[in-house]
Amino acid sequence: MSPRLQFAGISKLFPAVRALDDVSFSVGAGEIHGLLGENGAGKSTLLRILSGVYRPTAGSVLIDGQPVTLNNPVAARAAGVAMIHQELQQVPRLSVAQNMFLGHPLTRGGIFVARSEQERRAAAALAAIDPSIDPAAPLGSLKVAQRQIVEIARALLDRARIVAMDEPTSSLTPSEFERLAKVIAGLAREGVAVVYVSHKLDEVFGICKRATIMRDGAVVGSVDLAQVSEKSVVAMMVGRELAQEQHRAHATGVVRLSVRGLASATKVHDVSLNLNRGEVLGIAGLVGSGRTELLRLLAGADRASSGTIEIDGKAVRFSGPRDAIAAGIGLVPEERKREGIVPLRSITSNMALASMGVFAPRGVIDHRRLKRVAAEKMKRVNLRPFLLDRPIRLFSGGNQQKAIIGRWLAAGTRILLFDEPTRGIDVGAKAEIYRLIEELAAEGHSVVVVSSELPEVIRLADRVLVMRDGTVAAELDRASLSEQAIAAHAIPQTKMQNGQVHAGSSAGPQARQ
Amino acid sequence: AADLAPLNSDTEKDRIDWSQLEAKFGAFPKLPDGTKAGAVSKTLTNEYWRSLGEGYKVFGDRVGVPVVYQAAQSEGDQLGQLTIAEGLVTQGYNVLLVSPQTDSNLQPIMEQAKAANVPVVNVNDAVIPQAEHYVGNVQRDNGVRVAKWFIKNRPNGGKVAIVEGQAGVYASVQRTDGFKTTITEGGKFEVVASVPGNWDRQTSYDAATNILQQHPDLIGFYANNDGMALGIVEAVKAAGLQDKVAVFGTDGISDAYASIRAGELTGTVDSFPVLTGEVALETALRLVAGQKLPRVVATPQALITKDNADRYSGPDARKALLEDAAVGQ
Amino acid sequence: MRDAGTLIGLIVILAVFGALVPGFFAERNLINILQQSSINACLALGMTLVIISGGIDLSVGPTAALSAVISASMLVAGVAFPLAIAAGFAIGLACGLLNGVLVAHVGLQPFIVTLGTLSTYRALALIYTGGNPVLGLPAGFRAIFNGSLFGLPLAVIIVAVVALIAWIILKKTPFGEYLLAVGGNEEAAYIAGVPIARTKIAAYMISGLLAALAAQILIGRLGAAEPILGNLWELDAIAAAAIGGASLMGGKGSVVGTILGAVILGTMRNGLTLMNVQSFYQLLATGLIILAAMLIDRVTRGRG
Amino acid sequence: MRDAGTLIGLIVILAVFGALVPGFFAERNLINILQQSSINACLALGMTLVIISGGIDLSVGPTAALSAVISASMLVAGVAFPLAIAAGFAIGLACGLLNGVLVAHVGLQPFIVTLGTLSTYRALALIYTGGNPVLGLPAGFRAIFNGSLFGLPLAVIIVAVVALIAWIILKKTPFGEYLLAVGGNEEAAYIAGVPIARTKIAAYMISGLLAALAAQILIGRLGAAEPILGNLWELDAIAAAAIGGASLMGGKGSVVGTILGAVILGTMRNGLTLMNVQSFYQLLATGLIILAAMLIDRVTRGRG
Ligand SMILES: Nc1ncnc2c1ncn2[C@@H]1O[C@H](COP(=O)(O)OP(=O)(O)OP(=O)(O)O)[C@@H](O)[C@H]1O
Ligand SMILES: Nc1ncnc2c1ncn2[C@@H]1O[C@H](COP(=O)(O)OP(=O)(O)OP(=O)(O)O)[C@@H](O)[C@H]1O
Ligand SMILES: [Mg+2]
Ligand SMILES: [Mg+2]
Repeated sequence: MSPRLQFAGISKLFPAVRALDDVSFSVGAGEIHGLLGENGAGKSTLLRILSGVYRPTAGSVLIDGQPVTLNNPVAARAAGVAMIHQELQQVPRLSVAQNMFLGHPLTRGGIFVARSEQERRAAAALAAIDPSIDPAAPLGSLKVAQRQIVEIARALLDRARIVAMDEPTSSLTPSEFERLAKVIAGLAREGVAVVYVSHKLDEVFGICKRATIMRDGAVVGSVDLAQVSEKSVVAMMVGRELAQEQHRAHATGVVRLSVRGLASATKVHDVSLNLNRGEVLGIAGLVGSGRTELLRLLAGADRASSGTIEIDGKAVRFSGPRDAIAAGIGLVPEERKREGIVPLRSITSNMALASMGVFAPRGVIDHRRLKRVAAEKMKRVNLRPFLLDRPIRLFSGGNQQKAIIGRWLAAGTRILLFDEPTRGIDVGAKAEIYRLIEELAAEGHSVVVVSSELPEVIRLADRVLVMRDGTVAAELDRASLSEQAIAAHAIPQTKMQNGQVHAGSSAGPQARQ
Repeated sequence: AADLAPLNSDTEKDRIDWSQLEAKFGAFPKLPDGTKAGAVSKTLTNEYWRSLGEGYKVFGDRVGVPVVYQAAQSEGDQLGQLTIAEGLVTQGYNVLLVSPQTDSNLQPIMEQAKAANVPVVNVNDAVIPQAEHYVGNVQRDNGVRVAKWFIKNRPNGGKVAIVEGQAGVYASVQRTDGFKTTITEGGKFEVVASVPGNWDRQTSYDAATNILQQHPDLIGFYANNDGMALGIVEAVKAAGLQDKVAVFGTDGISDAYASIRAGELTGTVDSFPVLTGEVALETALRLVAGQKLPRVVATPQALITKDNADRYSGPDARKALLEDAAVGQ
Repeated sequence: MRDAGTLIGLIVILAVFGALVPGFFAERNLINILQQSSINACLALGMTLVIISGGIDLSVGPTAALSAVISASMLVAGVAFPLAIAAGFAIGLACGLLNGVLVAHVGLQPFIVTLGTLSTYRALALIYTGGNPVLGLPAGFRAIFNGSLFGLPLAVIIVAVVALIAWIILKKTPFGEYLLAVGGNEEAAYIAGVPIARTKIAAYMISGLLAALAAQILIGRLGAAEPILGNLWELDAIAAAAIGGASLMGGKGSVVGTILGAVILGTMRNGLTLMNVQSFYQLLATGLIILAAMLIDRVTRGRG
Repeated sequence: MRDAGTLIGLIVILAVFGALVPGFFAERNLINILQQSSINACLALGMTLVIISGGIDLSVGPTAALSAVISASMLVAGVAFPLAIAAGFAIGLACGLLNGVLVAHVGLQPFIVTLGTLSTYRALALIYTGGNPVLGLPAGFRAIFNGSLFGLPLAVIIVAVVALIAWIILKKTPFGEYLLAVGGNEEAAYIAGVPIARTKIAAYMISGLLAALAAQILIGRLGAAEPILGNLWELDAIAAAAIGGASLMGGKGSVVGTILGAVILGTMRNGLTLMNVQSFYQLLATGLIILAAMLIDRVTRGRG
């Protein structure tokens, strides 16, 4: 019997880039197949071909042995393919249910949208992962994690023969992933072929039997995950062994940033913290615990309603990010596409945006110097492909992130605030970013890392603050640092008592009961 | 209104010259108490229409009738003008004087006013076919008069050019046609260009520059209004051809007179808006008083050049025009 | 309610004129305001759909003119009313189709496409008529659009029905969702399988159709069709939609808001005229009231 | 080169007119074309910066008019040239400032803000002059803008210098980067410390300043300042910028492209006049050429 899904010699050329080069592998019915590779390896491009968004330059896709023409998303859907895209593909002003049925709404008499029926079915599909999401709410009112769940639920509605998932869990917590894993297993039992892309190797090892590994647009090999170690898979992905690095502390006793009683109008209450020179401060907490908001206050992006901030003993007030940048603070934001990049502009321009004063000392930009610095910083962050004049929108997420980090390196920032720095970023780049953060600390920078991945926090932080309901619930130093300790402080007591550790929807009022 | 033939103000037989009003219908009659008049014209951004309003006011003051004078916001604003006119009908004026943007945009007013038993006088320019009363000059005649000047003063003929107003506007079409037809009759003149100036000084300047460059032997321009003519004058000066090229405008605004006196603009066809306004209000009020007047009251116009500019401006203009009328010009 | 800001704006303006102008609230005058707003409202509804889809239609005036002169010359030539009206509508649809195809299939910017067709359609109307108005429309035809029902002018009722249909389209049909999706996030809409091109083209065609309807109402009222009819209509229609909360970035707009916007503009013209405000000051008031309406909307609606 | 498409469009149009109109390529005529394009080019440069920042400025014409009548009446009253010119520029800056503040600080939509100020500024110009043109500008003043240098009209040289400055601003200064960033992704620009409000306000102020400059050039040429000057300038300026590759969605635009766009429009008008094309057909040609220029650009530039 022919496999459910087969890629046969797929190549894809973009102007100046060969994104895919003769990719062939297949996925059987009922199989959950991992697809692994570094940023820019071509995973998304392959899945976008499968879902009809791109057309391959060469090669074909076969379903149940039959070649299929996937000229557009509608054709792909008709062929039984459902896809969860890496970038959220949603219309904020429409409701959750309208988004889920977008393009193929249920109708009454073929004329009117059957809203209540849509909402009923949407609720049923959402129930498996997060029943708290209201299908009638405008999608724009949801948090990123919830929006991602909507995206997943939408793919489940289709009763497809093939489900492609491109980083479906980049914003999800482990407990949400567990629910998703059950759903995926259910799909597999029904004979659906699932292609699963994730940079979280533990997830892939957890739910996939086999995985295909890509590098630079080509297949490196397919492996039986029961037979190989994570380490060897990583080696295949990056083409070399990654040394497992240990935490190294560079913290000094000199306080650089001191925050007292900081609060915002909405989510942050009475936060006090110190950050030392050379220190990496981790901030953990559940989704919605106010970490992003805290960073935005520190970066001057939102206005604090009360509290003080001192840098090197001097009180500062921020009326915008500009003031914070001038004081030496830079934010690497959580939503890269929305808050990070200027898509049409080059890597160089994106990098230089925060330090124009430096590159234009006499009002005119010194392009030679700018080029030199860009080349230097982008080498340091290991940009790939190394095309500094190419619009940033054409780069993979990981490389966009590197450019944003380069932005703050170029600006001479002393306090770096990372919000989920490795979301959607591969193991290789992850290791590079960890190394970068440590180097920065060693140079005397002070770093704050907000992350939902506890291993990441533990790997990087000299000290960890755990946030809960908008305030600091606990401070853990390295000696007392463990995933269990963090979780114990992060989860509201009521939930512990109910025994239902469910992070995804904990931002709402129930968390504050 | 169905029984009235559509009005052609230029050819209508049932007409009277303005100078004959008093002779034929007697001294100005007594009006009912509280008579008030409402007027709406095209736009106040053009001096012509402001002067018309001045005429209304002058005559209104003379006979003690308050006149409300409004105008649309621009020459293209057809519905805005209709709104204004409808407002005047509802406010209960005893007579309306309207200068419509186009031949039809104030049509509904005719019906509403008839229902409210208010006479309507169509004053100049566009002609409402159903209009029962029209006061104004003959648009076509503007162009004809300029053409006749050329025929008389440039007996050898030559190349001439026209700069038109907004495409499709009545006054523009008529004036252009009058000039073109008359000047080409004898076969001596050639209209080498007839291009849009859109009532705009700058557009006309550019058009004139291009035409002069292509036809350096051009002998004259005719522009559908004075603003455009003054733009052309500047282009002619910039090309250093002011002694060779005659430039004519239309309307007789004060700037045109100034330019004529300064020897720059060759001439304009003045249609005496202030006088027209006076005559129009007089006609309207005679109607209110119950007189039966001919359908068209013709107002004067004259070709103004440096030689006669003084005669037609200032306090004696009315006298001069009455003299002209007497000799039947 | 999302349109509260616009409603407050309207109420403020009504109150001001009511206080300043005696007889402003007379039934007759209120009907006048509705009638005078109806043509702009009709165009603004089509414009709202186009704006929601992320586009703009500057060519509504010339589309109306072309439709008007062609219908009118058929009527004058004795063609049956339904046929002549249908021809006018067909012209409107065709004009919209061309706009839509250039935007959706060729991928040109809506502003520029309709700026180009603005001149093109106007020129065609002028060439077709030689610049002359088409006069003498049959009384029977004029009666169709000139009548009244329950004391309301038929034009007002027709536009009210159009508004209701537009509201249903936007709120209740897949096409309405598609419009919001295409204007809100075109890439997401494409990936979800929304027929992008068809949706955009349909929006422009509806706009063209409503321009043609406005043209029929107007020539019924005027008894003549002119090739220069509809000058600057696009600005009023856009202003009405924007005052009503439509965002020119696409993805956002409201039928109720647009109707309120058109009535605000109509009320303002009516009130200023009744107050005999001189035209330069009327222009000033128009500008200031557009700004004020947007400010009120801004304050009541909050950011975004 | 990104502007190749626009250049090809220009070459095609030049070739067509060259073939049809004898003497089209005469030096004198080419200079005419440049001179006649210069005012639109001046405005279009400001418009380009505004469009890149994600906005639009519909008020350029009335801004120019207000600046023109105020400068002119000062000149006629005998004020020294530099002072009168400076006052005109100050008016342009002030008009731009108001637009910019309403857009950047109050957060209103640029289209609507400048639609409102379009009426407001025009009304102010009309009220200030009572609707009359200001005549009798001193010959000395006129000579400033009417002279020529190396055989080129001074107006052309001034605008060329302005274009060079605009090019430098866009390519070589932080402000240029800020404009592109604000128009390209405002949220990201904000986080990166770009002074959003100041950048937008500066763009509108430059647009107002260039409108004022255009006004000075024009009144120098015509010898009179009219309150109705600059009618529909905004459409020409937007057309030039768009033909030159600016995207009305913001974040994209080119100084060279805009200049080419303005010259395309100027060439067209010049060529059609020289061919003595009747006005209706000129209008038709204008519309078709705008569409054709966009199509050529589209084909040569490819998607996006
Ligand atoms: N539209 C495009 N135009 C040009 N190049 C593109 C385009 N889309 C992707 N690429 C390039 O193709 C390559 C593969 O990108 P792709 O997004 O498939 O990587 P990926 O494996 O999904 O990476 P990530 O893990 O970061 O999501 C990259 O070099 C990227 O820059
Ligand atoms: N001003 C805002 N406007 C819209 N959404 C916001 C705003 N601030 C925060 N959010 C959303 O609310 C979510 C919760 O933010 P918050 O800062 O409270 O939590 P967090 O701990 O950072 O959670 P997460 O893990 O999602 O980053 C964020 O993901 C963000 O998308
Ligand atoms: Mg990817
Ligand atoms: Mg967060």
